[in-house]
Amino acid sequence: MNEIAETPLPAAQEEMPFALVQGEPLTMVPKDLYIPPDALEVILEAFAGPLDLLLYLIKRQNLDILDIPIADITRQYMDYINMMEILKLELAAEYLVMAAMLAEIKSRMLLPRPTSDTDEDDPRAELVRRLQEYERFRQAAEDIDSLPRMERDLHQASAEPPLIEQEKPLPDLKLQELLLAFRDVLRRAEMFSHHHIQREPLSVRERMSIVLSSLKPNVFVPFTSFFKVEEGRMGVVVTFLAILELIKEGMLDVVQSEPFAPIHIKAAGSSAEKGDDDEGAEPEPQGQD
Amino acid sequence: MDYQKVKNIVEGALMAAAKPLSLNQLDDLFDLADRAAQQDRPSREQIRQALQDLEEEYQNRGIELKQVGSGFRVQVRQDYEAWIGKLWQEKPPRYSRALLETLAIIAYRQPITRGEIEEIRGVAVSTNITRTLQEREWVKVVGHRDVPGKPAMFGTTKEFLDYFNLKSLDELPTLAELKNLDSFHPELDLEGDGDKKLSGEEAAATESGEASTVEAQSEPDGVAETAGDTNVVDLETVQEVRPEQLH
Amino acid sequence: MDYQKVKNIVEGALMAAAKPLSLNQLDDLFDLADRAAQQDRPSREQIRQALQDLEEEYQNRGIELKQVGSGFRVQVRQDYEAWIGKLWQEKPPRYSRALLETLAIIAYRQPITRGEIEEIRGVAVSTNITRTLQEREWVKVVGHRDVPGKPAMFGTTKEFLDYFNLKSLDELPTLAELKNLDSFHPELDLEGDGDKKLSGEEAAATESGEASTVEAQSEPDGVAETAGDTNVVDLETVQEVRPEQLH
Repeated sequence: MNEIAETPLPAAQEEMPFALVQGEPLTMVPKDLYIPPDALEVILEAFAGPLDLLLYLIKRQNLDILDIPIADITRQYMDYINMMEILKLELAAEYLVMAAMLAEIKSRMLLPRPTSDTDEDDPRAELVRRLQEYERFRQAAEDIDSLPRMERDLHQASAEPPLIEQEKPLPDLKLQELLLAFRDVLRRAEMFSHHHIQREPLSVRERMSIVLSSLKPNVFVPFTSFFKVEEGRMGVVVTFLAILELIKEGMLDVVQSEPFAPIHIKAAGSSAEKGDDDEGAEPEPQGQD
Repeated sequence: MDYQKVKNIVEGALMAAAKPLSLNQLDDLFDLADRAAQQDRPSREQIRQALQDLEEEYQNRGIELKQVGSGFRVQVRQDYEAWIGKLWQEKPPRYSRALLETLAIIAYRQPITRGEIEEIRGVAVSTNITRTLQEREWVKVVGHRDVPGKPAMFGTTKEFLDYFNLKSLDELPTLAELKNLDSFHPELDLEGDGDKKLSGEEAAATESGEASTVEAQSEPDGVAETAGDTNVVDLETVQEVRPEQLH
Repeated sequence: MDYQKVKNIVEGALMAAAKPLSLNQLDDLFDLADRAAQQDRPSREQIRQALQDLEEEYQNRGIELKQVGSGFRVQVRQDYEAWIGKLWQEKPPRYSRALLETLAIIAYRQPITRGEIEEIRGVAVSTNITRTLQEREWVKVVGHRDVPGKPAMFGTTKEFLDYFNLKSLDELPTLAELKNLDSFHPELDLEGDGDKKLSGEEAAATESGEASTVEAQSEPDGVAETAGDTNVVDLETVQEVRPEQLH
């Protein structure tokens, strides 16, 4: 008997609602349905379903799950169900379905069976299968519950992080993405057919931007200052083409006070006091798509 | 880079992150924009070595390095929970049997639909349970079964492994194997295939095993019922099975 | 109580708490209900000693024990900020399709006004886009067209060339080459298809705000590979923060 007393309860036991009734008068009454109503309520509510209740009945009497005395178990099961109804506990429909199943098995057990008995012929086979299947997961649930777990048994170790210099990263952009985007624009705009665009050397366009941005409002800059010897002949040509293009597009004013006098350039219309801002005068684009 | 420095950075990162870090995440820490730093980058092998060395250094300490589902984590040893637990007023959450059973079925049988879980449990699975499991990020919808209604299939997450201190699903406790009625009626088995030849002894073993349990069970109902739960069926004939599948 | 155990509990508590613990708080951990444990209680002196020893043990480690206002805490050494900080580094956002197109049009057709860009794209160009491009210093206003309203003309900058590792715009493919981009860079085929899906109305749909992320386009190696991606950092957005715990 000593050994029995020392039989440790499964670790997870105290997690289970059953623990609530342990040591209560209930446990002192073996194999009998006399149970104080409030304790019974606790028990009944603790069942996780009809399979759980059945397993309870079977284990309580230490019966083998493979050889359930169906008549007995069915009677006990029905007693519990009736009790639950009397106590007006919410009774899941599954309990009644199981009651019907038990009744059916019981009646089939009364029929004579062929001697070459196999699993399939045993009316209890399906029930036994389901009980075992459920039981192994009921056990697995207890096993999982007793695993060392965070918060309850283990705690994350942490240390205060250092002061972090956080940089807000800027998006990366690959040249291909840019080119593919442009190709799609061109396809959309059907610009590939415009040959004049194709022929235009980009360096001229680039130089146009450089020339323009080096100009200040209302200040005439000597024409020659745009040409740098170190850029060589190509550089001079590119700059010259850029300036011609700018003049053609009306973006530059060219002034020469007399023939052969130095040529000066200023941004067209820059007499208007205009900031470097693109906001303001320009109308906001209407309707985004 | 000096190995000691690598180890210190790995340790610092694990502690600063306050969550598990994968080897990739640790490796990424050394991707600095600085070109010089980049050339001085430790190898993956060195990082692995640092983890191993830290694990050893923590051997006799209050903390331990543990590999769980989503990576490596430094955690306080369970041995000291009695004291450490006092840091918090509230008790850690407890979970109902219904929730744990549902979680167990998902863990061992994933991917699985609610209907399939209900079939095993023999009772409806409340939406509360699946919602709680998903909110805790232990379970997620991993797909939909291709049957009418396209029910969601559930599976467990890395966070589930993290929470239960597991590296992979393989580390789950083994699931009891099913017995069939044959093993209870060995004398009726006329076909002596390999498996069944043993059944005679097996049955005997079962009987003696259960005899001892019977004794233990002569305890008042409540105690005996719960204490004996696992033993009765499993005692001798149960074999260990690895959870099927996984990941 | 074994001194090593005291030290381990103190260490475990400091690491589990995730906040500074005072000497009193540490001392309280040893107030166990169990009478035997109570008699075995370490002295305050032992706890103090444990703190001191831990501080020494951490000497060459990634962490350090510091006494701050409200008690003792373990913190990651500032020396490793450069690496640890990467744990909190945000993923850079992606530019919208609309922004890419605008930038490309400016590069190829500069100097160009917003109205002219809109004419080519067929949809409006938000000021957000031009502002973002100017803030990134890839685009600047190079002048104003002498027409009513004096609209700004945009051009690309030296920084634009630097970012894409170009010596001059001439290194960009010609329109003819662009047309055959697929055959020009066969490895781009997949992207090309993905991109086409986005053109037309969908490109317009992504119009609103360049902050929104475009679909992830993982680029294979190619021309842009050489671009000095990660170096560009806006110094003005750098701020010192104590990182929150990562979730």
